Amino acid sequence: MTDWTATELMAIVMARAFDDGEVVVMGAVPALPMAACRLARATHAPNLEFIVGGSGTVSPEPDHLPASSCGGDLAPAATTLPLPDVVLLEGRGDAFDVFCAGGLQIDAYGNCNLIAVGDWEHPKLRGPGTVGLPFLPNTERSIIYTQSHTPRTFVERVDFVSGPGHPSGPDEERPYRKQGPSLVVTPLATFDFDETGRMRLATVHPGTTVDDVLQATGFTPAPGPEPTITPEPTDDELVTLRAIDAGGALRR
Amino acid sequence: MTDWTATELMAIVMARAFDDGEVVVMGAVPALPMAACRLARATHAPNLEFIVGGSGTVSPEPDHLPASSCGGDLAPAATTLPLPDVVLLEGRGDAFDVFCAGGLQIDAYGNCNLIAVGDWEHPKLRGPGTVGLPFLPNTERSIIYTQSHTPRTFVERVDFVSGPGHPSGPDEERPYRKQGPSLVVTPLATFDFDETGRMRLATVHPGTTVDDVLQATGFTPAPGPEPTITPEPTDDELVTLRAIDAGGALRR
Amino acid sequence: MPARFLEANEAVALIEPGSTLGVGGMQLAAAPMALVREMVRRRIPIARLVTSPSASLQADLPIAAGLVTEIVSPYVGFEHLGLAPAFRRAAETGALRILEIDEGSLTHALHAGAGGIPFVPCPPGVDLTDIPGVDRELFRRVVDPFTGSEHWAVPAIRPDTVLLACAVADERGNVAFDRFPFTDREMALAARRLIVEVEEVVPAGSLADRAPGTTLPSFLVDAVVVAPGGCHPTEYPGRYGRDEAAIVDYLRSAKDATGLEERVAELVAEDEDAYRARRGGTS
Amino acid sequence: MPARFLEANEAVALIEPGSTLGVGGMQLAAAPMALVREMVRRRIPIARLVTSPSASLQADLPIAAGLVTEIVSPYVGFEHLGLAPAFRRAAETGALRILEIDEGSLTHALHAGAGGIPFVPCPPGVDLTDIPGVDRELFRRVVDPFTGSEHWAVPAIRPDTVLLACAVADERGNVAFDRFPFTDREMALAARRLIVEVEEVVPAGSLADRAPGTTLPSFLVDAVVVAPGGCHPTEYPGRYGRDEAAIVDYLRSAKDATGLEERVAELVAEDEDAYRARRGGTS
Repeated sequence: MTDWTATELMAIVMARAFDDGEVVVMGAVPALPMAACRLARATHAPNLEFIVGGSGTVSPEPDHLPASSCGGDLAPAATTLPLPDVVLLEGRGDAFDVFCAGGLQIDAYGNCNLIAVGDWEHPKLRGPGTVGLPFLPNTERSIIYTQSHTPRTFVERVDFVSGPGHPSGPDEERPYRKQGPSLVVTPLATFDFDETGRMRLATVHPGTTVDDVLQATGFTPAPGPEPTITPEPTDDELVTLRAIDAGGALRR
Repeated sequence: MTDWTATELMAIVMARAFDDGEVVVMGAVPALPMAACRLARATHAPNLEFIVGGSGTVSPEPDHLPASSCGGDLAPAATTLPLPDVVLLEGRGDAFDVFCAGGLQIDAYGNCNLIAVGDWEHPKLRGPGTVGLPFLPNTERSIIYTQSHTPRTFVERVDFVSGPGHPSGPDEERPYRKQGPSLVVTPLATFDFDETGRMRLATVHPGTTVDDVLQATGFTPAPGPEPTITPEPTDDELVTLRAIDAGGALRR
Repeated sequence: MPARFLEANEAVALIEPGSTLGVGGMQLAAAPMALVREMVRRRIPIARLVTSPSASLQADLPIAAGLVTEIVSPYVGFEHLGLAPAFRRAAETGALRILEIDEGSLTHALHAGAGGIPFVPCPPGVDLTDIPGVDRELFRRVVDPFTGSEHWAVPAIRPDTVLLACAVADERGNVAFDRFPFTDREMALAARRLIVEVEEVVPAGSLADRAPGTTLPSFLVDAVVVAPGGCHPTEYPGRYGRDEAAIVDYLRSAKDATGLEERVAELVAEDEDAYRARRGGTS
Repeated sequence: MPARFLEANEAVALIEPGSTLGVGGMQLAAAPMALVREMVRRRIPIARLVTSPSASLQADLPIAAGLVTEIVSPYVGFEHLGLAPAFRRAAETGALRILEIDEGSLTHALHAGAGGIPFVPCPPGVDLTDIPGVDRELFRRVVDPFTGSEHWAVPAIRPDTVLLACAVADERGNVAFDRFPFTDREMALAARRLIVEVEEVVPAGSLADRAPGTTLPSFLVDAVVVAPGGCHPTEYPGRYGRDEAAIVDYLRSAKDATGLEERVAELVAEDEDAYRARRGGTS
């Protein structure tokens, strides 16, 4: 099969990045990370668990991919944590393995910004707010994803850190930080991070060139190994994903 | 009817002291205060609500008076608060009107001690511990009750304050204190408190003399109006109480 | 005392003009819109609006109506449907003071408010963001007396009045949530005054089998307003879905400031019954 | 990972000797006695025992067995049945270090432990008692950075291992409480390692209809031990009552220290199956 969408490929790439037994948390607009988690469970990670935003549902398996993180269609779920308990565990810092996050701006060190573009007091663009992104450093690692790969989204330095990434210099001490951002997934490419915490181009999606990606990125990624082509979805991955996404949320 | 027990009279005296619409909290061994609350609801205070200890049950109406505050026989109840919520509301300080409490020692200023008789480091008698008694000052008022009216229980000054009573001197500042202890109920008598916060004899139960009470009390109560005789249970009170106490918990 | 059953206009009259208001509901679910609409109709000014960790129309509509001076919220938006137009415009023009806060700090601040706890030191995370640095009102430094280490702290939050949507009330005014309580119970426990809109009323005793943590006893509830479908256009999870067309319509009207003003004027001109008739029945 | 189903002896082997142990259950209900008995049989020393706001035999038995060095508990006793004999004797002889704490401070300390919150300033009340004055380990003064006022504070508590009794586990190791969760969920969320005894196992998916706040997902549960009637002689509310005769018998045996020693020796000499056979079936 070759008629997959960029969003489907993103879900598949994220799914591959999960390990069996991990616990994943996600926030608003959960269709994409939820698809990735369910695909991982259906393939190589049957013991992966995921928590869907404000609902607190644990590994829900509805017959479609819900658009909202708090809707009644997040059912059935094996169990549900009250939201305040999810908040506690996010602060505790050893309960969750992967945080799936994004931002209006994402910078070269994996910092995310959901609050304000421009000056905070007089923003050019006011974002919705940060919700739980300050807890990013408390999960073992984070996966950053966005459907907007543009120079406005991918910037050298976010205007406001609302979701902490890697320390961007030796003066930044982050004593309890864990792995931090480990993977960035966009409709064009994937990035990982070098030992200084700076993003570098890992793979470009089929049909996209390295130049396309660099043009869409507002900073110069760190040098690294020659980017490879993102492996295409296998038939098995696509068939399984589309059974999960019966409503076609990732195909629009 | 005149064949009531001292415990039944205590329940009836406590019931009379509740006002309609009040919210009452109680701790371990709830039969007596629970009987009082249910009697009040059945008579003059239909809108009184009460919370039974660790169960968090709100105004349960089982067919008997449970001996434990955490048992499955505390049902049915209109609603149940999780215990951590009860703890929060006790701290908040404006949710509950009356706290029913007691102690191994109770002193002339209504301080209660459930922790240790003698020196704390080398106690003569180690009590079970204070549970929620430190929250006493956060309810609008408290009713102290005990089935042990002896000089060992009623002391001039508790050896350890685990449930705060009235300030016992001008140097004690208690800025957020409310009414504090307002009534003490024993098998022999009832006490109230004078304007300095010291206990004074209010009524003696039928068949008991003032001297009996003073002999059983390890401190000299504050002077006050001549004690009266505690009004006997009315037939209506006794019949209603015994319908609540079908198991005869207060008659043993 | 048992909660009083009031009409929406009587209930929102309990909100003191210029006080702090908490509004429940999370993302596009369980927003107490019948109460919020009535508040907007009566043009009750709110000095400080406190929301759940993620609010949508229950924050944006009062802001659109010009009623909100300050907001304490970790998120105002419409998830997959887009940004919050009035919130965004008010923030960008400086018409709204935003007290920046994150989900964790807000939840802990409400928990502290519920428990008489004066303030809460923040768990790790927010200290690595720019959030605590922008305003000293909600974030200050505190030293842990046990370890000597320094942390950000947030003060307890106790809204003067809280508006919530619950599933049902029994006849005595005990109320129950359905599937997702979100942080609505924390907000309820922190409230000085609590007004709840419910989908329906059930006989006394009907809530006895509900699990602890899914109900609130009547003595915590000041007023109950019966408002079937009152969360419209947000959903009540398990009872009715959200009306995405109505939300999209609201967002479209916001392309310019006058569009939103017209929406607010339309709302003010009708009562809740008329609103319900106009939107058609989702319940 | 899904929780592992273990035998009681395998599960308690996860408790590190000399570590901090939390035990759930409140008053005479839901004490995880099957696990506690097994711990006593294996004579696992506990440096610090943390209980619910009110414990009974789950604290007194390990103390009777001489396994407990320190205890953090607002109450150890048997309600209407009397004082806790081993706790009382150990306190009076100085054999046990008691870290005095009240229900509120303990609940908040566990909540803080669950949330990565370093410490919690206490709500009003405990400051008017003698409790904070007797030990600097659990209570220290802190200044509110927002108001300047001074408060007592307690540190976060995170037991190394927590033992709880739940009603059921599903096949994946998700667990559910029944009617009263007490503070067991707070203790579970604060645990570094969680061992749960359950009355029965139900098929995967069976807990989907349970309300939020009445379950714990399997990823928080390290081991599940199936132990029907395992709370004996305490009750599991709604499933079986307490065995008051057995409790009274325990309390009577404690009239002298050797009586309790004999009880502990009796327990150590038999396994849980033999115990269950001896006591007869309450479940």
